[in-house]
Amino acid sequence: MEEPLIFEIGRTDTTGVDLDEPAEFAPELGAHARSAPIGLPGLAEPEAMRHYVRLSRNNYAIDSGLYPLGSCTMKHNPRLNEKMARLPGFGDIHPLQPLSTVRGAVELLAELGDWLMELTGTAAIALSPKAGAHGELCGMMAIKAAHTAAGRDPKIVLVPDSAHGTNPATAALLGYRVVAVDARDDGTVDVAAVRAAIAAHAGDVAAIMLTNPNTCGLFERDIVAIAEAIHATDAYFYCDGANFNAIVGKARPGDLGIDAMHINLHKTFSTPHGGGGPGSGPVVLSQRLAPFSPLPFVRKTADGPVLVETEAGLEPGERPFGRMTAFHGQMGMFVRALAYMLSHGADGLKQASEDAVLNANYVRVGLQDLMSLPFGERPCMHEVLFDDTFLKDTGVTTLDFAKAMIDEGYHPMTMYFPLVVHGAMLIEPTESESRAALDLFVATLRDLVMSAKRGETERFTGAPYLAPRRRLDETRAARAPVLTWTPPAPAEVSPQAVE
Amino acid sequence: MEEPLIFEIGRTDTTGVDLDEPAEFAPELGAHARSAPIGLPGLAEPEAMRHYVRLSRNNYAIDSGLYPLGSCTMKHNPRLNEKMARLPGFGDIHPLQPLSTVRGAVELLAELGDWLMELTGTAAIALSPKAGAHGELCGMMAIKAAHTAAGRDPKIVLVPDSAHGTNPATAALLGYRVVAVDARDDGTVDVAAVRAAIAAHAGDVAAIMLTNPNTCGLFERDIVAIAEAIHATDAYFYCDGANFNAIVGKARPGDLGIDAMHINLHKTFSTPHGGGGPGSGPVVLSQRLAPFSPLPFVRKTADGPVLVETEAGLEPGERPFGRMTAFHGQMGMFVRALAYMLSHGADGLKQASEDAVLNANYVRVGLQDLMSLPFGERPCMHEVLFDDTFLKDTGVTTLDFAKAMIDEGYHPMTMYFPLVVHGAMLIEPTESESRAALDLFVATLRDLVMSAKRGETERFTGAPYLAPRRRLDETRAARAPVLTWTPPAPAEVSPQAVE
Amino acid sequence: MRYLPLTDTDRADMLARIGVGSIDELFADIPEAARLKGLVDLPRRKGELEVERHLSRLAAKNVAAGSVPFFVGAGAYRHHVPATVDHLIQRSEFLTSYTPYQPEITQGTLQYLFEFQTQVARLTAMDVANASMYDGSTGTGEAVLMAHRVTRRTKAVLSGGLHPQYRAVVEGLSGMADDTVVALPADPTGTEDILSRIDDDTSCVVVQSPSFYGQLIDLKPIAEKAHAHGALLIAVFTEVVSLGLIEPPGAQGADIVVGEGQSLGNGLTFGGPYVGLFATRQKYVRQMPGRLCGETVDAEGRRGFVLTLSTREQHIRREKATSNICTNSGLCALAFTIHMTLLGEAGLTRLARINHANAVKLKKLLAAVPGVEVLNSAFFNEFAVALPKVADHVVEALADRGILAGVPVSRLEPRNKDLANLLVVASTEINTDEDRAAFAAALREVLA
Amino acid sequence: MRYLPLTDTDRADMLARIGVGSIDELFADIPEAARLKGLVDLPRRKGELEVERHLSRLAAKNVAAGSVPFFVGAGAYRHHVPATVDHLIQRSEFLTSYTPYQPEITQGTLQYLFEFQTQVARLTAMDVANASMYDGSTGTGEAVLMAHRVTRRTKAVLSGGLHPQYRAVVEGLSGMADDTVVALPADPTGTEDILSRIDDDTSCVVVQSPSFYGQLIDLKPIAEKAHAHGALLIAVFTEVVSLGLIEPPGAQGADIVVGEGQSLGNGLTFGGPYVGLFATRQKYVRQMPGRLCGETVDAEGRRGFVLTLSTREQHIRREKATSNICTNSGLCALAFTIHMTLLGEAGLTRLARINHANAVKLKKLLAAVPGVEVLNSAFFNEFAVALPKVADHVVEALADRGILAGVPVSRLEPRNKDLANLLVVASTEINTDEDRAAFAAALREVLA
Repeated sequence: MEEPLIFEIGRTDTTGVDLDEPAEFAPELGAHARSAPIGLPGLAEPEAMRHYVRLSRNNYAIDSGLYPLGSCTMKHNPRLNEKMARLPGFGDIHPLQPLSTVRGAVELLAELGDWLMELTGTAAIALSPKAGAHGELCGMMAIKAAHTAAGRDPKIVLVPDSAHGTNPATAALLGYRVVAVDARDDGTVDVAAVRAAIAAHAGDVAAIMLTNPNTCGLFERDIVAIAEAIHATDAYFYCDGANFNAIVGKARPGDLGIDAMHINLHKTFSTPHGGGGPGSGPVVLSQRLAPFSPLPFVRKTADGPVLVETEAGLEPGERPFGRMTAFHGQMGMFVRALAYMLSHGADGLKQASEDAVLNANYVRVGLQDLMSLPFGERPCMHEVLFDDTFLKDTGVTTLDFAKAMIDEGYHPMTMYFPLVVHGAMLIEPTESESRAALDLFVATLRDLVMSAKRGETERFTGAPYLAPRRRLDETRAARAPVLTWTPPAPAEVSPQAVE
Repeated sequence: MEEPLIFEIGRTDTTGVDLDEPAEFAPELGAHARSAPIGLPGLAEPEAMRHYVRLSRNNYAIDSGLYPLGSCTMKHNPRLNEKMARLPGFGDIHPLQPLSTVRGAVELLAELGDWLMELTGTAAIALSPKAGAHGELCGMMAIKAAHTAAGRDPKIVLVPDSAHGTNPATAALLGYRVVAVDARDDGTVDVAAVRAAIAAHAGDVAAIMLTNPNTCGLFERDIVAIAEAIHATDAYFYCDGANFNAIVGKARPGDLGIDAMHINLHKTFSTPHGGGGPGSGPVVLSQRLAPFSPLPFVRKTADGPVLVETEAGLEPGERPFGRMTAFHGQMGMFVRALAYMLSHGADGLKQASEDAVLNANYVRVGLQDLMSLPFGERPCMHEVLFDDTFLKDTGVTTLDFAKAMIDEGYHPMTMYFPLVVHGAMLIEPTESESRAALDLFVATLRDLVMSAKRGETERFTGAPYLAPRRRLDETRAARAPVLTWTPPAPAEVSPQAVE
Repeated sequence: MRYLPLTDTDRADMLARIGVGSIDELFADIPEAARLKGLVDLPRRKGELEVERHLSRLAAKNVAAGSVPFFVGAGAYRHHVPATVDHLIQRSEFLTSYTPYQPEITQGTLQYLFEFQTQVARLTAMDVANASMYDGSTGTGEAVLMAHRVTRRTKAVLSGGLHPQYRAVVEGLSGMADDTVVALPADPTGTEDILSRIDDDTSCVVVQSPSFYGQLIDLKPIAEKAHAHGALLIAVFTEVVSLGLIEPPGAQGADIVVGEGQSLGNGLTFGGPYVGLFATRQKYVRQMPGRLCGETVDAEGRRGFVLTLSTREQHIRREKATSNICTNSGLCALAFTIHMTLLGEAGLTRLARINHANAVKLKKLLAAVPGVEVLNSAFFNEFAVALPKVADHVVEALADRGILAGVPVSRLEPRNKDLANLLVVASTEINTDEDRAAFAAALREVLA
Repeated sequence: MRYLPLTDTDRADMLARIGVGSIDELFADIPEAARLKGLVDLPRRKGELEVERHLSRLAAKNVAAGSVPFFVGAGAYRHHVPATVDHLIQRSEFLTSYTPYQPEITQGTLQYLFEFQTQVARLTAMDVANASMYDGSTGTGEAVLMAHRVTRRTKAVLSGGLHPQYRAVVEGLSGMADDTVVALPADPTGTEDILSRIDDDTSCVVVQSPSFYGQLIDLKPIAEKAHAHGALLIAVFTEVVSLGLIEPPGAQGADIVVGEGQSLGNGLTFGGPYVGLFATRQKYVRQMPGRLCGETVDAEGRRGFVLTLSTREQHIRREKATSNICTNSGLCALAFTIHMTLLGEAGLTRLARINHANAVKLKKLLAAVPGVEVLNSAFFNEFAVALPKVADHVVEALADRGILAGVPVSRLEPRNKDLANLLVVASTEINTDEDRAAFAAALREVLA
């Protein structure tokens, strides 16, 4: 059944909420009262329920199937965490009610921070960033503030081509010039290239932004040497923590020399993706960057943790660069992430990383004879990257292959990212999948590969056939964007048809 | 995707619950320790989540579509009610914790009872019955107790053929002999037939069990005369309240002369059907039957309502016939039903009945020219009954027609019930449907009728085509019942195949 | 009204289409005198916020079990239910679906019922189980009626260890049907002589283990004696978690097993809704009450499930049905099944061990309180203690100290003065050492 | 571990299949020295019950807004959210779905985003809206950057009525990018002379109405002056319910409208996650930040929705993107849209009238307290009062009396001593007459 838009079924005089008109209404709005209707349709509660339930049934979800989106980490979202976030003591407290009435909330911020700093081996944390990219911005702002404080004004940020798009975008937002550093044939960054770039821009390098494990699913094995080179030129090492989930409990980024790293709580610590957000991107900082951590932050005192909200509350040595957002960050996500960490514990978090890596390698060996590994048959971390060499001469593209997966009941893997290999397919099964689920997934992909090689092209080029929609015309959408609903033009009516 | 059974995917050593072995374990079980494994598979939490989410997606639900099951009343289930039932003060209290610690719960029982007695115009209520049929049993037990108390022992219960099967089954359970009373051509009970039956079994009639509005969707217009005839022979009038939802706020059964009536809270007051339960079937009682109301009951006192649980607590005139169940009834359903009643109020409940009747008649007039009304084109109550005359010579049965509705995105109506018309189709849209939803439903059914008349037989006889399953073989299921899963017999293996 | 999609315009248009002048014309069959002219004498509609306020005020007058040290059992048990369970049972497709009479579009419900039946059969070591009863007590009543059908006899013998309210349910039903019930006196220690009460008129013997008082009972000799006289053994339990640790009734010769399933997946909710478990031998399946889900195939040969053997049921057989039961406890059965699936055998047996270990700890603590005597030699997570004072008063005094200490037997057996000082206490996995220590200390204080 | 389906047997088998001897071989690229040998210094895993205990203990140390008379606003508002909203956003298919990059199997998300965009555009009377920002404050920062791109200028003028933390966000971002920010002094009464600060270098003027202090501001003259100088007007609001009653920014000439959408569908949750609303004129759409959902057709010509104009975004344009933003606030946007759909225009406008009426009632009560002065001439559901004492202390004293009374301006503007006695208070539909009377009485007491 097709489900219309609310604008096509709702009416502005229908409401699904029972409210009584105020007994007295003597407005004090000055001359500001609304002068025209809004045009917002309403639905009675049963209609609204059905509308959104039906919409939901057109969505794929981790709860209903394997979701192997590389670098996006679609893992199980425990409902315990949802329950905890909805405790009135967390869900129903105002960010600006007296601090004496939110002591438990501040304790939670402190406890979450302690876990994240211990897991990353770092000295400070900024909890407030609202998402991963916001965390990147926060980390790079701390770096810029540190340079400014030291009287420096370097202009260059080094970013490898395999980076997420947010990395260069963030650097650019702060006025930095982005310089690419090359990767080696094995998919990792070449420390020599880093040194060369530093030399080429002597004294003008502010930072390097590196994802580790990188977006090819590989651990940057020269990371310590890279950090040393960066530090030697008074620059900072920003690590994109999107893939931190591969190494939690196995290694600590702080021990590897990073100065700042955001943590996507939704990727590593299972807060739900929610169809595209909300995220949460706390940033851990090295000792060198700690003083610049933005407001608000939690200060540990003998009387317990204290929330520092303004510059008036600072103590010597605290030099926050400013504020990333109103209020204190994504509390709802903090509760969920802490519930996840408490549930796993030190042992469970390590096991989860190991299982994530084990599952990815299991998929790798299950497919590597039929699909093509751009960097050879070597172990990967939590995700395995294939390129489209294996589709050569089949008439099937990465996009086609991905869409055909939909008809087999799977969400496609990440496609065409990273940019450094041709027709990339980045598969991250996560630790949430059972061996049986992986076996079925591998068997299905093997079948698809054989089908492509047999020349059953239309199975791919026309896919998906079994989804709520066939392939959608994205070009048309972008050419003359229709971003809001407008009523259809009244049909031409002949005079006779008018009653 | 096909979803296997947990027995096919789970393992007895897998668990989705983290529990630590007790530090000390010195059992005091005597000789009663279990001696053999149980054979219960477990699933990790992500696997369990996916399994049950996938199963759910094979279900039709009121939240996803119109569910026109006559006499079953699939109306909107407000989530406010779910939220209220889960308040710890209701959801997390034990039935036997001290009464001093559950005063609010007892107040709720009293308040719910007051609403139901006021809406029905009755003098007493037994809240504890667990479902509608259990309520029938309760009401009939009260009637039997009243006869016994009066030194009578009548053996006959009058039941019209249009009754729900539970009515004769209940009477039989208590040792009564069921005697049918005929209906008139217009689908309602003939008061003359009642009088004749009473005369034929002079002094031996214990009660009549009548559904009103009846299962043909008609109000028993001679109900007062029937009640008078029954009362004149010292018998009682049991009313099956399954269809009370048609007349809430429009008429009170007590005013019509009934002595006992169960109320299906899930039908009339929107507690969710939950795939077949739990139900809740409080029974209202007339003044004559009030003394016999079973334990426990709520007694109003100057200090507030008191829960009377045992015979030791009785006061003069209270003569409960016994106890229907352990504890106090379906508290979880009581909270939901009261939330529903508070939300509607006297005005909303009346409006809901009117809308239910209006919607049913709107469907009736939308279809009566194409489908066949067994009792003519007269107004119905909350449900409209068609028979299969309109399918004559099409090769399509009521069952086929119902199954074809599935392919159009609808749950079928109630089929082959009541038994008094041929190939019955009983449609109850409920007040939860919008006019637009009814228009679409009527249009769809009209299209199906035309299709049947055009001879497109295979659209019906093979239906459903688009459901998770095609038509299921019920005969096979009943012939050699497979009621539990057993592991498949090991395949014969040749010696070579054994590693 | 937020739940009613029709607007006044709709209503007017629809009445016109129907061809009546007013809504009341559609209600014309109601006798004029009985038609309500205005509104019933009840409050007008309320918004969500007001309803929440009203009900929250009532809820706040109750002491939630989770807010205090809690040791109340006696037929309903507080266990920790994983958050996943409550999330899943609230899925629209489970919550707002009807009885699966149209199997093609209710395979979700049918498949979990099939899983439920298999889990219950395995837990109890019986051949078959039904798709659930209302609860344990009504299930026990149905079991006795079923035994009468099977044996064509009408006398039931009830152990003195049976939950008193279960006994009352059986007595009520049997009394009305003119059947005979022989109920033995209260038996806190499990030492009654039930064997001598079984004779050739006996249809069934009903024995609960763990008993209402917590005592574990050896069912084998009772089954043997019953079978020797052509009678059936109906084994009852109220704490299904016990089956993770103790010998199942099916392995002891029971013919029908009835239990309360609330402990798994379902909260306390003041006594309902709960879920009755009902299992029996293959040979009696056609005498079973309640819904049954069975395996079959569809027109394309794919496995599927349907409600089956409905010729036993009231909607087909009417007055000849095996029971008048119609509803089962579907959603509670789903909660049970999901919780059971999360636990698996490994989790259930561990949960049972924790429960037992906690009860043993509590027993030691309470037994050390002067004047307190523990009555049971073998128990699971619950036992009876004799106090030197009237138990009812002690429980109230402990409640005033913020401890919910158990059930005074006099609450259910007020007329038996011998039981006035007895208290039944339970300790599940929810209790901490601190909870138990607080209980023992407060009891010491109250008894001093 | 309950979340990990692999067993030790699986792990061993899988390692063998992979062809490595141990899991650590797969981590061999990590420099030996940095590899953790044992476990990090953190607690071991906990069962659900223990996690619940731990977190419930923390939660219990906070005073939930719903448990007391509550008048705190200043950028986040407590409204009643229908139970349906929270139920629906927890549907697995919404909660556990990713960004809809594969539109064929995420039409559910895409369609509600399209509904959301349309609702926001209509509420604000603008042409287009995006699929949401993190929140109002970061949205305001993005709006300023967008204005710079449109005007190719770099000076933003901020009204003194802008939420101080929004101002801080803009200042932080602009400061880092070497742009200019002219922030006017705090303006509780809405009487600042902002027109004179607009010149030909001005990229944008940022004005909040209702202001942080609750004052309604006439945006028309500001828009006219801004446009005359080639600058944009960015209109900000933190209370979206106000748009049910007051003239929308789009009707007053705003070029970009940014707002906090938390009030509809979303709880307080200590400040996040919230949902930023972002709307603009059609002509600026390609300079907008954030995700956009657009209508299109599929291969069979059926209407469908996709994320579109992604050439503005970082994953395509990288350092040339309009923003580094990647995530939106999808689930919060869904909550907003469902709540808005339940309200409809009839409900929203009534809700707005109730809010305003309640604030007017509160204003009268507080103004009658000796020494208290209400500063605003025109307001929606929030206003500023000058107290005869330091507001911070008064609020603490009221909190001790169980009343959460509003936000002392000094909490956000601690260095401006002129503001030390100012308090911002809000009254929404959740407040009863009793709540307000209790507030006024307690205030009278504290000030006496």
